[in-house]
Amino acid sequence: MTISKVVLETDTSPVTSTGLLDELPKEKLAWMLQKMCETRYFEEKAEELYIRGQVHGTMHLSIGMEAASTGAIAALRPDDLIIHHHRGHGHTIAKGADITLMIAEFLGKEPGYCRGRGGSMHIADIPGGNLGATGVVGSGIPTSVGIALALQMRKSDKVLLSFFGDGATNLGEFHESLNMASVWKLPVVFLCDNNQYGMSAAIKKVTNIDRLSTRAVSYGIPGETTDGNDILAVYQATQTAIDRARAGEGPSLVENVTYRWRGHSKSDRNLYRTQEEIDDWKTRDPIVRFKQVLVEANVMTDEEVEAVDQQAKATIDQAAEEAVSFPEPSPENMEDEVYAP
Amino acid sequence: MTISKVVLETDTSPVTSTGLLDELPKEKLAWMLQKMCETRYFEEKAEELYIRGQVHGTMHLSIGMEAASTGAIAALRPDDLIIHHHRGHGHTIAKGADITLMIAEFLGKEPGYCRGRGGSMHIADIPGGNLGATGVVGSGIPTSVGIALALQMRKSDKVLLSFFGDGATNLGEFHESLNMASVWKLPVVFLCDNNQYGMSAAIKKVTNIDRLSTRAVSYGIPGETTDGNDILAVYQATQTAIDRARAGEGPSLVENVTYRWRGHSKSDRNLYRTQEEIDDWKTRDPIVRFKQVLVEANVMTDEEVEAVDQQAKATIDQAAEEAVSFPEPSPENMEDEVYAP
Amino acid sequence: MTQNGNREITYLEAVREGLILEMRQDPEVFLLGEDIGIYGGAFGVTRGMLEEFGPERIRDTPISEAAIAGAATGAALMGMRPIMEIMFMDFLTISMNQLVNQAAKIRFMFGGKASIPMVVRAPAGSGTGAAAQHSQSLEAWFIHTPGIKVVAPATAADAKGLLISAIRDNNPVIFMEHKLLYRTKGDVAEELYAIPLGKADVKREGSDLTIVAYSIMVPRALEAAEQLAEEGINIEVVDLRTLKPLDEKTIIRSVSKTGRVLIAHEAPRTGGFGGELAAVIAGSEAFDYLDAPIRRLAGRDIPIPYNRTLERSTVPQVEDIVAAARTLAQEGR
Amino acid sequence: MTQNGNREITYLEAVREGLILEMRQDPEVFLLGEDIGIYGGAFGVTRGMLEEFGPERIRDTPISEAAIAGAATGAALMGMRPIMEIMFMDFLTISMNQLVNQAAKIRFMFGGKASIPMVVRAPAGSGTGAAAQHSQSLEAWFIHTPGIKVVAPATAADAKGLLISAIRDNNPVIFMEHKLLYRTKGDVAEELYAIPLGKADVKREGSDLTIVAYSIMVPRALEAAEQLAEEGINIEVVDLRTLKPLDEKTIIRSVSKTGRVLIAHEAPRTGGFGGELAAVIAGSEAFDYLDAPIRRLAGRDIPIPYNRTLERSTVPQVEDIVAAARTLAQEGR
Ligand SMILES: Cc1ncc(C[n+]2csc(CCOP(=O)(O)OP(=O)(O)O)c2C)c(N)n1
Ligand SMILES: Cc1ncc(C[n+]2csc(CCOP(=O)(O)OP(=O)(O)O)c2C)c(N)n1
Ligand SMILES: [Mg+2]
Ligand SMILES: [Mg+2]
Repeated sequence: MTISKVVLETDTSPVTSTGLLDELPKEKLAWMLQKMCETRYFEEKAEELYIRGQVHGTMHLSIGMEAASTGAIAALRPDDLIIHHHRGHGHTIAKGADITLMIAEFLGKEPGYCRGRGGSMHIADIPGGNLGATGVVGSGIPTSVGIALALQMRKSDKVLLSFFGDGATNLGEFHESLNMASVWKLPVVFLCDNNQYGMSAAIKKVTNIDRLSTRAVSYGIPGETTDGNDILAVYQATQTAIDRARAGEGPSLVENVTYRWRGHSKSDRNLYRTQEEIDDWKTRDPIVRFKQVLVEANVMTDEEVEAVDQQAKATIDQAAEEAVSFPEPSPENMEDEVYAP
Repeated sequence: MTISKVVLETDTSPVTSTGLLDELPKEKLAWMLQKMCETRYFEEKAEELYIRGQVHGTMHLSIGMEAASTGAIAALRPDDLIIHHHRGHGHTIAKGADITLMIAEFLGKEPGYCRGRGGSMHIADIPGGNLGATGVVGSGIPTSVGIALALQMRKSDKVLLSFFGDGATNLGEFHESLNMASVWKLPVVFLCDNNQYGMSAAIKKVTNIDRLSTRAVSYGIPGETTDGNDILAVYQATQTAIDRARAGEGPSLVENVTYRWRGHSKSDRNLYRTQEEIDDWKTRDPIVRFKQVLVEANVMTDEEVEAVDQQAKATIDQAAEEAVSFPEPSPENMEDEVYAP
Repeated sequence: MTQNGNREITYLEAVREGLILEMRQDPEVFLLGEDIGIYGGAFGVTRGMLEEFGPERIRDTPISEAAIAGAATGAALMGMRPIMEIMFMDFLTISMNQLVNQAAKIRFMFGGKASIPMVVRAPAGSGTGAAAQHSQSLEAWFIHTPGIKVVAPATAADAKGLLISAIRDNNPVIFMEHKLLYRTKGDVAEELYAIPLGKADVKREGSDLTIVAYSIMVPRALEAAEQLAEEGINIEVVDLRTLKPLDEKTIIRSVSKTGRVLIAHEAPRTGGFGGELAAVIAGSEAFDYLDAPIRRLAGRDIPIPYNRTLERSTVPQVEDIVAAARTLAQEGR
Repeated sequence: MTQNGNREITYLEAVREGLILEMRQDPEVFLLGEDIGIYGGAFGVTRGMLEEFGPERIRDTPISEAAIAGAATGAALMGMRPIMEIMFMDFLTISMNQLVNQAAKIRFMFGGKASIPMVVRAPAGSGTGAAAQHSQSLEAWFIHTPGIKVVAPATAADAKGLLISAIRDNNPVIFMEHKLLYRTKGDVAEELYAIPLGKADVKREGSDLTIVAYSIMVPRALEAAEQLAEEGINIEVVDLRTLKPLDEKTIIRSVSKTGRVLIAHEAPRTGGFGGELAAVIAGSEAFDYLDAPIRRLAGRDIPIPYNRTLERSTVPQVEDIVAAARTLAQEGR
């Protein structure tokens, strides 16, 4: 009789990613800081607009998670693609979106990215390689199989980053998609922004495993878990996976462990976690941390770092001011928009 | 950075499960042989009826897979439960169904298990603990989560065996269900009858892993793979998993590697596999093998073994003869059957 | 306390009260769904219930809508009475296989030898700026699925009484709760009571025109009726309450009386329940009493847009009902 | 070769021919689905295509209906023209989220800045003894989903020409193929041709009564019409071919002419497409020409049973159409 048992071996050697500071040009590092700061200020502005009653609808803030979105996208080529989800402002900004048009969409304005039809949960910038955010948890994952398939069939050397949360890994679509992408060796990297909660559900309570990257073994693909508040670690793990995808060796699963400071959305009373936990994670601010790394490694001075930060704030303020003044869409003839000619 | 790798530990030590031959009473072993033989003769009879044009509909034969169905169910208590799938004749027989009523259902007769409404793909015997076969691949798996949940909530010590094929492990419902069952520590054993093909799709081509039991790792539950043509190996692996489930420790995934001799269904021209492969697997007939084991271990004599075999044949012949004469259902008032009062 | 000894509570509170009262008296009833425990549900319906009933019966699940539906189906097959909460009706797209191929069919397919007593609580509808994937009204799919019942209450009192009946029903019941109704208030008796499924309710009597409505369209129709009353148009509002099985009798009686009928729903017009209703009326004896064509007022055939003005324009508002009813009241045949 | 230089081929061969011809001339078209390669598809539609087009474009998939639909959606979003084959329409229950929340809505939700040119080939219908989970006709769900088109050809020639148009269409199109039609034969031109979506076809002219039908109901209606012709009842058969967008004009013209209409479909009556059709007719100018109530003949409101007699009794057969049309032809208004 043969009985096979499956055993998990975890490699926790303290590989650091700070070597990247020498490899990456200063402009690139400054750009990474800039995108993180823009994301943070964008989220704060969104919250402010919301509280001021200027937004009809919902929103999901990613404050505290900026290293995961920016770090992964920083490893892409500009012509590569992303697809993402309801908590997607950071990905959209890192992919180079026009922030004025983002805020315009959030405010439901005609010049917004989706002409006010989509809102915060559905920002897409197709010419910019951002194939859009989806609001049904996990639903972008099967779509990403098709995007990557098209890349492969057309013999493109572009790669797709497919973002989703920890909660999404419990959906069937996650499973079907990772298996299919693996079997077809598609040029996609699956990026799990593990902020440790899906609404109120601690991932530890809705799965029975320590690391979501473990699930890669079900598909015979590499799985990695990073400190998702360390932008360089995220960059490095994603880069490795992108290289593999671009080389035609197929997908990987990268899990970036991070934390969301704000509630899930506005209805959240934060009863499922302690204030201490939140405060503790606030001490691990990925932006503060990256600034320190840059300054300590003498890549940038304190002043340079603060200049980037303040420039980001100015960008957001300006964008919001402009977007607020944009015109509203008209409800007429929307029937003509449903089908492509 | 943390990287998780999964390693397969295969125990190929010639530990045989033949130790079970001493443990299990002779009646039990003879019963196991009987159910395997009944399954085989049932399938041959079904095929014959089909070829003779007496059946309107489809059917899926499990000839060659009798050790997987009988071996697993043999490890159950009589009051335990099963739920299974389109290739489910063997499970139904092993769970103690009245074979006349099974054939009656296959023939679409009123006294059949489902009054001719279900057919071969949907035989259920609820009082007998057989909660039915489902024809949509994998669809019984989520249902089994609920069955096991009811057992747990009612503090029953019964256990559920949930059967499905190799192809079903690529469905999202498999993933969602195994995770949920694991998180809730439900009393269910997931049994994959891996006959190595889902229709024409070799499981090796539609997954990128060597053993489907590897997927257990994604749910933090035990996963085992057996030689599914060795009924004692199947029995033993299932028994271990049942014990665990009954003890409240939660589900397991047991994969029994076997082979179907016949085509997937009647439309199959067997173009996706070689005749040599089929012939090779025929030399590994699980029934022949179990007979040999029983005789060589002096549990039964050649004559006793053949008597069981012939009795099984007689049971099937008699059942078929009776069932053919049963009345047809009437199409009247079926609207009244759709909703429970 | 109101005149009849009832209290004014919200629709949301009425749903919660129905759940609580039935759970207190039937230990086989339990809830499962995402974030229904400590979070209290995305809309707060189950708030406080975890404390009373514990995590076994107020059961938080992973984000796994297929398995949630399967878990409910399986538990129901075993004779329990699960109530699954789907966070937004739109996500029933993920549960369809379990609901349609398993829950709805198991009884018939197994020769009537099993039943599936379960409830699917589904917050539906637009109006919250949640856009195309969080605002749908998918009742038409389920009405078309033999084996499933569909309930869509419009008032707090109905929500409570119909929910009790849905829980006690021995079949899968889709229980639609409109998100915009959650905060509306109504007179609700404190005790446990059941309103039978399959019975419509004439929410307003009138002689000139019948509006057949359900869910959010009922309060809107009532408001429209008030406005038109000032113009001397006397409108009867039939609240279907249960969409399947349908109370054809009440509809036919009303339409035969008024001779004019406007059907109103939020879901897109094409293929919506309005077509079925129109066909039922046209095929009934009420047809002979019709003084004008049967009219449908429904959602536009577009996904729900995000922007508030666009969103509002997508589904019938009070003013749309007023306009349509006014025109129809003047139409000849 | 027939008189007009065409050949007689089966509906199944016509579908295959449509696929092959379009794939030959457009490299962006490809097929994906279960067992469509060496197996040739569960019904044999794609038999032989692997040899010509290779495994990249005749792409076998795992049993993963959600991911198949997602793969098609994503590839379409990139501008390719995927054709997904679902083995049985019943399994679209697993694809619903991708089809309804992604494929159908992406264009609108993203402000019209994307399109999803894909086809979903879906063998539908009963008659093969495959029971409740393998025999459904789910068109009503998709007709009710803004963003999706629905096509349901009844003849070999239409199947080929409509499939070509569906492939070239820039939107998600559900292409229903009735399993019992696969072996029916018809006159089909050899070359590549397209029949535009959204155009019904009067398959038989008549003066006394219109039967509005699609898919398997068309040949059955035609046979019924032949039988009734012997009784002097002269029937017009309108084959819708495309269910969404609907060719209201042709229906209205025919009904206005005959003054009587019978709507026939296989799917269960309640909530079926027949309701929509009845409402469209009742709301149109044809209403004034009606000499009798609009009648629907549809499937029974039950899951499809296995036994052949039961199964047959569940959906309208030729004799049912004959009986219903005969009664209606004599009915007054
Ligand atoms: C299929 C589905 N189920 C439930 C929801 C409601 N919902 C929106 S976000 C969310 C939590 C998602 O968690 P995760 O994937 O970890 O992403 P996060 O919100 O933490 O970024 C839930 C349950 C949804 N949108 N889609
Ligand atoms: C969801 C779904 N997809 C496709 C089918 C068609 N089909 C029936 S059985 C089968 C193969 C199933 O393979 P497996 O799970 O290995 O079971 P086996 O038939 O080998 O016993 C397929 C594709 C189906 N019934 N359900
Ligand atoms: Mg999360
Ligand atoms: Mg198999």
